[in-house]
Amino acid sequence: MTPRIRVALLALAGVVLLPGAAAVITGLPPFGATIAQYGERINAITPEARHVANMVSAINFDLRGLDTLGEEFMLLAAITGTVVLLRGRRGEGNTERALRRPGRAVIPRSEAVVLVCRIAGPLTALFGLYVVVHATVTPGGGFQGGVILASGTLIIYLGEGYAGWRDAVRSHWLDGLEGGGALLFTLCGLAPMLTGAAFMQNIMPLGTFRDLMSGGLMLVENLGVALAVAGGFTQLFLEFMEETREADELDEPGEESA
Amino acid sequence: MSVVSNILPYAVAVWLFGAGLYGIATSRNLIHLVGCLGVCQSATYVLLLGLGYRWGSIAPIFYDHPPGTPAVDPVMQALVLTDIVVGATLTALLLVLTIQVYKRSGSLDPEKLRPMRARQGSDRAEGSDRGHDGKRTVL
Amino acid sequence: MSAILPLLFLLTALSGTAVVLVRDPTRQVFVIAVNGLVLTILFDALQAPDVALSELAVGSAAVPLLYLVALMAVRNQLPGKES
Amino acid sequence: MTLGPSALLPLPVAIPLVFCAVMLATAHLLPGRLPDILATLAALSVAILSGMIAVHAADGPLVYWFGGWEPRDGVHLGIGFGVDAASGWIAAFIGVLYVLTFIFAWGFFDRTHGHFHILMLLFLAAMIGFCFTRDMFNLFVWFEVMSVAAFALTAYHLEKSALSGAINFTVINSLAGFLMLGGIGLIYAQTGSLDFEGIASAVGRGGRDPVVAGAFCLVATALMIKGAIVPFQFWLADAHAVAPSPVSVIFSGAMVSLGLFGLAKVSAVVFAGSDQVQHALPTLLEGLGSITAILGGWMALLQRHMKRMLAFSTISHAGIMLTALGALSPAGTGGMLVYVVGHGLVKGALFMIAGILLATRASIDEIALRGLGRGIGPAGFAMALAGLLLCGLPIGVLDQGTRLVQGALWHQERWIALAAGAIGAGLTGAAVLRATGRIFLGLGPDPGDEGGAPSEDEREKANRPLWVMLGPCCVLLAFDVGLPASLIANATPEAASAFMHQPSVSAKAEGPAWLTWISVALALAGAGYGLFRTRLPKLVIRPLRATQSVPTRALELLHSGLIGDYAAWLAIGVALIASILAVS
Repeated sequence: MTPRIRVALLALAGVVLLPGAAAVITGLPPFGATIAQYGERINAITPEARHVANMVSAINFDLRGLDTLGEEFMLLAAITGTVVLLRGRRGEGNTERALRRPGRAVIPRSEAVVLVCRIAGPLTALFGLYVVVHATVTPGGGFQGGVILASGTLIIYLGEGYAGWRDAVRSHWLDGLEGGGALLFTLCGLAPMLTGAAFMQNIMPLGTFRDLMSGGLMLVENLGVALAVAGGFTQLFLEFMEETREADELDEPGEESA
Repeated sequence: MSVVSNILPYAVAVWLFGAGLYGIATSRNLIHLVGCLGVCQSATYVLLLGLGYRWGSIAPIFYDHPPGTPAVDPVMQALVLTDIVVGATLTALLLVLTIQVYKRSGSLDPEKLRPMRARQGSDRAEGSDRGHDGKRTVL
Repeated sequence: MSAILPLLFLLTALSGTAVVLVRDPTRQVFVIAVNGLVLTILFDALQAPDVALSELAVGSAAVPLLYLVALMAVRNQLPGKES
Repeated sequence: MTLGPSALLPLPVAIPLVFCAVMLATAHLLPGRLPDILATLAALSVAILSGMIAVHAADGPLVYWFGGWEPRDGVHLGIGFGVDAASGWIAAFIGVLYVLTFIFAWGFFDRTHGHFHILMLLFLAAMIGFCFTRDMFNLFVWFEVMSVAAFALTAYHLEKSALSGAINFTVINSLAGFLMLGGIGLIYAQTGSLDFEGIASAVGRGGRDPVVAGAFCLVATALMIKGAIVPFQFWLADAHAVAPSPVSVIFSGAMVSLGLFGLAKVSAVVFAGSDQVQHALPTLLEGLGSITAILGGWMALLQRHMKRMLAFSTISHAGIMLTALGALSPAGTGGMLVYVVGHGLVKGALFMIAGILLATRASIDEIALRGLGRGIGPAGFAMALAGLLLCGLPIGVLDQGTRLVQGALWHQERWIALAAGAIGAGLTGAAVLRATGRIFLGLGPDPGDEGGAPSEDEREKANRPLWVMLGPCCVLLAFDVGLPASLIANATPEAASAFMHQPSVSAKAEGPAWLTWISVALALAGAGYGLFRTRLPKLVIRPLRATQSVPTRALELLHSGLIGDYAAWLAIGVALIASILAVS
């Protein structure tokens, strides 16, 4: 099929679908007019029932915690898949140390860059932690904070160079973080069952409304998500970065011993 | 104005999906194609959050406002959060596949990648899987 | 308020279209990052700060970074050299 | 609070997840065979638990509310699992399939620190969640987990064709996910609920509503993409043919039919109250299903790459399942559910045989393998049996499903669907039998040089003992042939009614016995023609050739392998479904 026929087919489908889409859009409630009963109900009862201020976190970790469990393992599947697909070529042996880039001079970093990175790194980590622990009161949570934490480790890369980064970040530890976080989350689901409650039922003390320590079991689940996401995304970055390395190494097979 | 703003978010969602699909159908570079897929996905974000919005409501976080203040739909936001994770995982996986495809075939053009089709030199046994040869011998 | 939201929606449509139309991946990466930012602003205006924060971290930082690294990996590679 | 058998419901999902997390956290510590053992144990426990759940669910559907969030004042607050007997048995079947696949794959993936097993277990957990859930968005979450695990597994071999197949698979199925999410957003905004029952009651009250129809269009498209229905079938052959054999077993045996299982559930439960949807369904499902059945069978016959041939046969059988759904009756749906199990058993066995050939003969090309299968006679016998079962040999679970489906269609006088199903089954059977004859008996013309040498690239882990691979395959076939027919016949009508949330009807009809024999005859004739064509007089061959060449050429052109084409067909498919919905 030539691209022209393809676009013609798409256009044809578009023309056929247009009246349908128009009917659906006009059948929907006008934008901003009303919200669904389910959401309204959650806004009404959750602050009292679970002592948390952030409804989105309450849904993610309590009311619809199973979705988040699935989401966490989706992330785990994607990262495991990435590792398998990228390492399959490199071989497992190469993953432990940084591959070098022979033939390219390492540009010495200026003192200023190193200094800035040494300040920015901990600050980013601090911000990530802040976002993680405030899950139940303000916007943010384990997922967002975890991604920020993982990005923070990249600042080590900027400041200390690739080898320094690889020294600080070990693949095994990341596996442990990722798997451990996911395990913690799953156990948060299973543990309440031992007491006769439902899967993921919030049986811990709920704390005070608007307090950092509010939400009971949600706090543990949030921690699990943060660990899994921070470990997972760092692993992702690491595997991707390694890919740019290997390319150079293969350009000059003579120095493969690196 | 009001008629436009009543349906605008939904129309934008439809537009984004269509644009992304057009990009996928005509893309000549796999990395570009992954970007287009991201556009298709952003259509779902816009649609869901548009459906969950209500004029004059606060964010569903009762920190500065007391519980009971009209707030927008938190469920839609939770759904979009999950959706964003889906998007990140898909992008990562597709980019990995793209990198590996490039290493294998030296090309990023989807038009040149035909799974199980063209003769692939040493990669495959003599005689292609493609129909014309296959038909003569198989059927 | 009521004027800002429609404008933001239009901007989203525009930046999304731009991602499709910029066909050179090296430039597309930046458009993708901008698109992520626009979405972040839109989400914030739609009273979804949680989603906006995720989109900021993922859509305009982590994902464009992955694109950049992928581009680097592809560019560093001599095509077809590895068997 | 929730004690009793309902308390079992979260376990088949949670147990594989715990195994995954532990295996990942300790990935580098795990010694050699431990991942194999752990994964098999996890799958076994899932199978047993699901079986127990299914037994308990026979008295009435089990419901479980996560987090203890039971509905209050008619509003469903949390996520629920709702399991009827049929869903439970399907989950148990999936568990058994995984156990046997893990045994088949014993030692297949040596140096991967258990990563393969982690992905497979996630895949398993997602499938069980997909079967059990009664929440629209949760369905989407498991749908996506399933997809993501599948994408990574497809490309496992990292060959060029594996990678491009995986890319096509990923892009098309991602689009499916987006469409599904869009549909869920629409239906949620319109009905204010995400729970199946909540949506169903709101839909029932609503009357004719374009939003509901639009939501159904999007969700149905997504599930049909998973189920590889024409015109969304293109990704399947690309992906199934290149995935590692143990993964292909799961893909064809469970994943594709689960898409249709989801469609059955959604259309029978969630959208039961929408007259517009219910009026459109028979035309839609019968039409698309019939085309799919015949197209898949025809394409299967044209392949010489065995896994690709099996992949197209899966498409054909997915079409037959869809026509069964089109009957919209408990009889048809019950037949379809039995068919899912039977087809999974037989097709899983066939993919295992393909894996055995890859491992011991280092090729998957039918022509190149001619006569090379003589050393592994038992595999040939199993393959012949599987081929016969596939086209309708009247024994076993698959045959029982076929009869139920045909009975339902016969009752409603859907001759097109009946004919398409018989022809599709016959064609796929012909393809398998022809390959059996050529590979294991050395029949057919000598290809000479054209066969070519087997390539090292395709070899799959040769150093495994034959019995480890052949054993699970034979167990699958034994399950298909040996499961007592009376058990299924007694349980099916009630299970199907409970599955569709309809009052149970006892009357069940079977199709005429000669119909399955037609398929068998067609398969034998097709296989014979493929193998002994050269011995037939020219007078017969020439007109036959002429009728083949044009449609064949056209079909080959359509299956171009280009992702852009697939995207265009996807749009056409959505438009088609939307127009059928619009006119009904």
